Amino acid sequence: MLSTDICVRLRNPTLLASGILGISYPVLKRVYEAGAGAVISKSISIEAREGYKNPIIVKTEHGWINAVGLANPGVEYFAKEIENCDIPLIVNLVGSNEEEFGKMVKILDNLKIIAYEINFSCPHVEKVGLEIGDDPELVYKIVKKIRSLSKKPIIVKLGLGSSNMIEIARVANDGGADAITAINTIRAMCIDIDVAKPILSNRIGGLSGAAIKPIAIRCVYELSKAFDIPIIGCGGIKDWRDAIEFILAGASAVQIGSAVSERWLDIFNEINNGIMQYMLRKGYKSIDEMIGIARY
Amino acid sequence: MLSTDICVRLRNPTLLASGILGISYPVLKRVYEAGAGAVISKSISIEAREGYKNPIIVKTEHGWINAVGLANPGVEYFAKEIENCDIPLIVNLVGSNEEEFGKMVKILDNLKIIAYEINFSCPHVEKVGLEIGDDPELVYKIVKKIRSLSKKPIIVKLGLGSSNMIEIARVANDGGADAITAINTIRAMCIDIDVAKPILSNRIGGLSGAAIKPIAIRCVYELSKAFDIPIIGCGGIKDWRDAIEFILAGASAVQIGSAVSERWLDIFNEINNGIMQYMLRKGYKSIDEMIGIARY
Amino acid sequence: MRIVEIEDVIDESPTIRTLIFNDKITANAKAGQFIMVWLPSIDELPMSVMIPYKYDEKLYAAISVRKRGISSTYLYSRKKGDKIGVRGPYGRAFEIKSERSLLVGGGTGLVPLIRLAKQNRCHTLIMGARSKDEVIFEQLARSMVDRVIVTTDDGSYGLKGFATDPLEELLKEERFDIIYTCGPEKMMKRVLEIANRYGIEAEASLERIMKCGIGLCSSCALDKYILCKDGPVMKGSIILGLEEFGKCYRDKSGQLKSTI
Amino acid sequence: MRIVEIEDVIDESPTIRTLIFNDKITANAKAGQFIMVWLPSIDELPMSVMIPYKYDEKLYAAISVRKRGISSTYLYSRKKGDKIGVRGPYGRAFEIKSERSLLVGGGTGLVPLIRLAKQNRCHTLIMGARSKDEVIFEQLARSMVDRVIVTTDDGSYGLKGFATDPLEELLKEERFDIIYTCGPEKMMKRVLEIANRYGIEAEASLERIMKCGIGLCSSCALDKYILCKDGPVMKGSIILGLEEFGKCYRDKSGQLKSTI
Ligand SMILES: Cc1cc2nc3c(=O)[nH]c(=O)nc-3n(C[C@H](O)[C@H](O)[C@H](O)COP(=O)(O)OP(=O)(O)OC[C@H]3O[C@@H](n4cnc5c(N)ncnc54)[C@H](O)[C@@H]3O)c2cc1C
Ligand SMILES: Cc1cc2nc3c(=O)[nH]c(=O)nc-3n(C[C@H](O)[C@H](O)[C@H](O)COP(=O)(O)OP(=O)(O)OC[C@H]3O[C@@H](n4cnc5c(N)ncnc54)[C@H](O)[C@@H]3O)c2cc1C
Ligand SMILES: Cc1cc2nc3c(=O)[nH]c(=O)nc-3n(C[C@H](O)[C@H](O)[C@H](O)COP(=O)(O)O)c2cc1C
Ligand SMILES: Cc1cc2nc3c(=O)[nH]c(=O)nc-3n(C[C@H](O)[C@H](O)[C@H](O)COP(=O)(O)O)c2cc1C
Ligand code: FES
Ligand code: FES
Repeated sequence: MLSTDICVRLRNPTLLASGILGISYPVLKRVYEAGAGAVISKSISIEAREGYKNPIIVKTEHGWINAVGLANPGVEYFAKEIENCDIPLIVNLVGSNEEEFGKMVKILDNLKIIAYEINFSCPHVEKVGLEIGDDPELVYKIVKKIRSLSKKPIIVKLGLGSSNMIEIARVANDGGADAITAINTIRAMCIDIDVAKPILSNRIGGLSGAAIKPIAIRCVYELSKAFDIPIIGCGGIKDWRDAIEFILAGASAVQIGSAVSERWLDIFNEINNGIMQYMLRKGYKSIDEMIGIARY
Repeated sequence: MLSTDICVRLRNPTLLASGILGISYPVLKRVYEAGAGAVISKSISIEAREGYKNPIIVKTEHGWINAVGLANPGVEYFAKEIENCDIPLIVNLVGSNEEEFGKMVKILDNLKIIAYEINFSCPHVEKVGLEIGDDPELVYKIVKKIRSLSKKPIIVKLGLGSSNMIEIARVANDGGADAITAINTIRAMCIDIDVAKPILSNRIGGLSGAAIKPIAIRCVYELSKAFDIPIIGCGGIKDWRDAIEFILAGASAVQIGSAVSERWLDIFNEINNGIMQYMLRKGYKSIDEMIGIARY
Repeated sequence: MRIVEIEDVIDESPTIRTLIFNDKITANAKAGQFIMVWLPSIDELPMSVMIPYKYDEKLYAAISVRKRGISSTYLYSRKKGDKIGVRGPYGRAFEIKSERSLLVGGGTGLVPLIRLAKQNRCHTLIMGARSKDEVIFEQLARSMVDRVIVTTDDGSYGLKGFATDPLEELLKEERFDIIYTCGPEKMMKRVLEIANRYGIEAEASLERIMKCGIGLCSSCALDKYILCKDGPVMKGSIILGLEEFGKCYRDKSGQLKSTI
Repeated sequence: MRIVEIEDVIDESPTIRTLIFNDKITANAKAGQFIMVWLPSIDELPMSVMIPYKYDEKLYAAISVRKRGISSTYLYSRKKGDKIGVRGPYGRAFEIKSERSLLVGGGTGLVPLIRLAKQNRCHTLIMGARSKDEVIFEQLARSMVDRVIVTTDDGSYGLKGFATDPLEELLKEERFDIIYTCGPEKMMKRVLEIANRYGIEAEASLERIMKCGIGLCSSCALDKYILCKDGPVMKGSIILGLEEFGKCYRDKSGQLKSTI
């Protein structure tokens, strides 16, 4: 009843968002066992990255702002970390150009991972993420390169950059992307007025949590109107109501990020149960029937 | 102690944001008398606009989403509305091209208004606002045109569009803009999951309120680092703490929008008092001393 | 936005119906406050809060709608089981005084007065209608108010004439401490002028176009007042000093248009 | 983030200082929980919550920091009147049991044990230090715990040897229901193994790199556990089954590095 399709069939529509508990395989496996439909790794880069100095996150009134700085063990190490992967794992990749992505895919493609998610939208690290995602030509080249090297589904993860999201989605789609995740965090900042300093060591970070949900809903709505490929909604989901809102807006599945911090790993089962109750109440038999119906 | 400069000296740094109570002169005057440092009109267009059908606003968990549709009586009518203006009033203008702006400025320029604010950032009306604000060439032409017709300060109001805010600010500055307001609402949507429909008649609207504050703080910070002209902060301010955060980020003044709905007209005095207490506690003698100090 | 189901529909007249729904928050509304009623995909309209007849007043509320244009007719046609959205209650209510009060209302303007009479003992209610057909809430009113006087323009029921006719007569003979009124603006104007003439405190619940309902859009501006915040109920003494009252209103673009 | 002012500084040893501040929320921390301490423009570090000595325990809390690298040395050097930021308390605390308990700690690992002893009657505390200089909290401990045993590696004070030496001796002779430990990972490992051997329940408060402190970044991952959420206090029976405990930790990039 809860199963859904994002170019690969999932047992339910709730995914662990990238960057949340996504570095250690035993932890990823535990999250899957706790109820997630699939799990996504932290963004992996060609070399290991320590990330920014602390503080890397600050809770604001209605969300969180983080600048982890893409800390990750690098692709070679991570390939070993997940070599015995036996869960539906999507590996999220970040890089600066098509060569880097090509190298990473070559290292990973023989592993039992179910898809790639390409982070075109990290808002707080230079020369990767959004800076790439704002360049249509580069997005096209990168997706095309990965497509040429792998048969696995490619999901592109978009955010609010200095470009038109629909246009970037279009070139990604042209390059061979199979699905779109929207959205990543939004560039933001928090200053403590008592000490008159930005809190994050990187000063600027990305806003996640309830604050960004209405923006993410709008993006999913616009993308799902414009494209026929699956859209994966992400941004501010903390309960089944939020998840349903994304599905009605046009999402085939949803990702849960910062809210994991508050509800912990039960959140996946809680949301899935809530969705199921809603479907029973409304008479829906499959997630499919609900996707995008707020459009009509 | 509270006076500040945004190319024109104001008695205090709290302005009424555009679109809030900004159509009737008696109401604008009342807001000024209630304590605002200056008031800004609703966006005025060349022709009268009825705006969208209801619902035009919806309260979400952490903000509001509105799609008023730029309802306004048109420039000729509004010029009569404010003909006896004797308060510091800034007229906000919206239009599609430099001719429209030129016509409006000619009609308004003899009135006793203290500045123009150009809305390059309304996120939910086609062919005006953001669609213009995303086009650097057009922004340049419009500001240049107004500059050629008027000696009054020109404030450009920017938002999160599909372009680089710093670049748009730069061309506006090149064209002759004297100050920048950041930010307008952010394109967003709210779907009611019970009836499975978007709530706003226009489906998509602009998110305001506390949700967008961290994003607005970041924009003010980036703009004030990049430019020497006054930045006016706007987005999610509901108390003196928020106002101070904007000032520390680099704002010379702030605008209060949706929060007026909750604290009503007392909000201006409340925020001004709070700022004054803070200054006394911290030993600041003028707003000037505080502007942008979180940058260092 | 709260989605509620219509649980009962009551025909009040050939053009007015009362829709009853379960909503604790609206049930708490004070007399004179209004809610914004969302008709998904159609419109959103301000409506005064009505009492829920036999339903539990702590849990239920109602609206009484007259079919006029497209949206009100759509709302009027909602049936038991249909869903509408509500937000609010908003605005300033009647100030309740435990004194000898006189209520004067017409049409759906009676709605807040009925709620007032329910929440507070009221002495006399004068209700005006065009004709017998359009007399509403009479039974209800009689069960709550000490004295009810009905007028019809055409004399087809009750006294012939306007609601303001018996008002003058009563004031000549009896002492009242406060007058509450709601109905067509012209009627309210006359009521307030009469009250003023007799030196009696008065409050009226006014109407203007309401878009946001929460003091942001200024579509409900009336002179320097914002009706959804400073009203809809305002003091007669203030209202009579307004330039726009009884003369003009702001249209959807914000231009002042004559009400005549 | 809550900004607090340091109101008192206490030298515990040549390298360890206790900083006391007023913060109701931290004052409510359970023994074993930690806070994230923000040093504006410098860093943010996890710190166990200490008791505030003579200050009101309902309003005050403290941290005891050893100067090591740049950030901890910066924190160590804060003076009365300086401001730091705190968030939390976070994590799983010691489970308080009203049984005969044995505490074994070393260095700043004594911090959560001191808080535990304050909140709950504890029978015996064994505290280990390298030398006499580094013995901390002794007076404090003696005022709260029935019996305090001090060991130093070099024998310059108390018993010569490691804290685990008297532990074995005691367990041979006396009955304890639970052992709580915090300190260097090697020490904790030995304590847990001994507890296990004697069939006694045990809990240990562990350390890993903590960036977010709230279960998001996974920098504190230890096998399948996330220490800021599932810990820092974990059950001995679980800890002893972990592959990484006592052997390796994740560095800032997430790579497993040997602790030896
Ligand atoms: C405080 C208040 C309380 C009210 N209480 C009641 C009540 O209890 N019962 C009742 O029947 N009516 C009430 N009204 C009037 C009601 O809101 C509508 O104005 C009326 O029903 C006419 O609606 P319509 O769609 O048929 O209008 P039309 O005459 O067809 O007008 C055209 C369009 O204008 C818009 N419109 C018209 N009036 C308003 C308005 N006041 N605010 C916003 N948009 C409007 C609608 O979009 C409408 O579709 C109240 C109005 C106010 C301001
Ligand atoms: C739950 C918990 C409780 C703790 N309680 C105490 C206590 O009560 N007293 C005490 O003195 N110490 C405590 N620590 C250790 C403390 O957080 C630091 O690790 C220690 O002070 C070393 O800091 P440094 O900056 O001198 O490190 P260095 O050895 O100089 O390390 C280099 C950098 O790595 C980072 N770093 C080092 N350790 C950590 C860490 N654990 N988490 C995040 N970043 C780190 C810092 O940015 C540091 O600047 C605790 C640690 C944890 C996890
Ligand atoms: C601490 C943290 C780290 C994140 N790291 C990544 C990352 O490495 N790659 C990525 O694509 N997104 C990353 N994100 C973004 C999330 O995957 C998600 O898009 C965003 O947080 C919005 O969802 P939420 O509101 O549910 O948190 C991170 C978010 C947080 C809070
Ligand atoms: C109901 C409403 C109407 C608005 N109308 C306008 C407008 O006409 N022109 C404009 O430039 N901004 C308009 N705005 C945006 C505000 O001026 C302000 O930039 C935004 O709401 C963010 O500030 P806030 O969070 O304090 O509300 C409007 C906002 C609201 C809520
Ligand atoms: S209806 Fe918008 S201000 Fe009153
Ligand atoms: S410190 Fe980030 S998950 Fe524990």
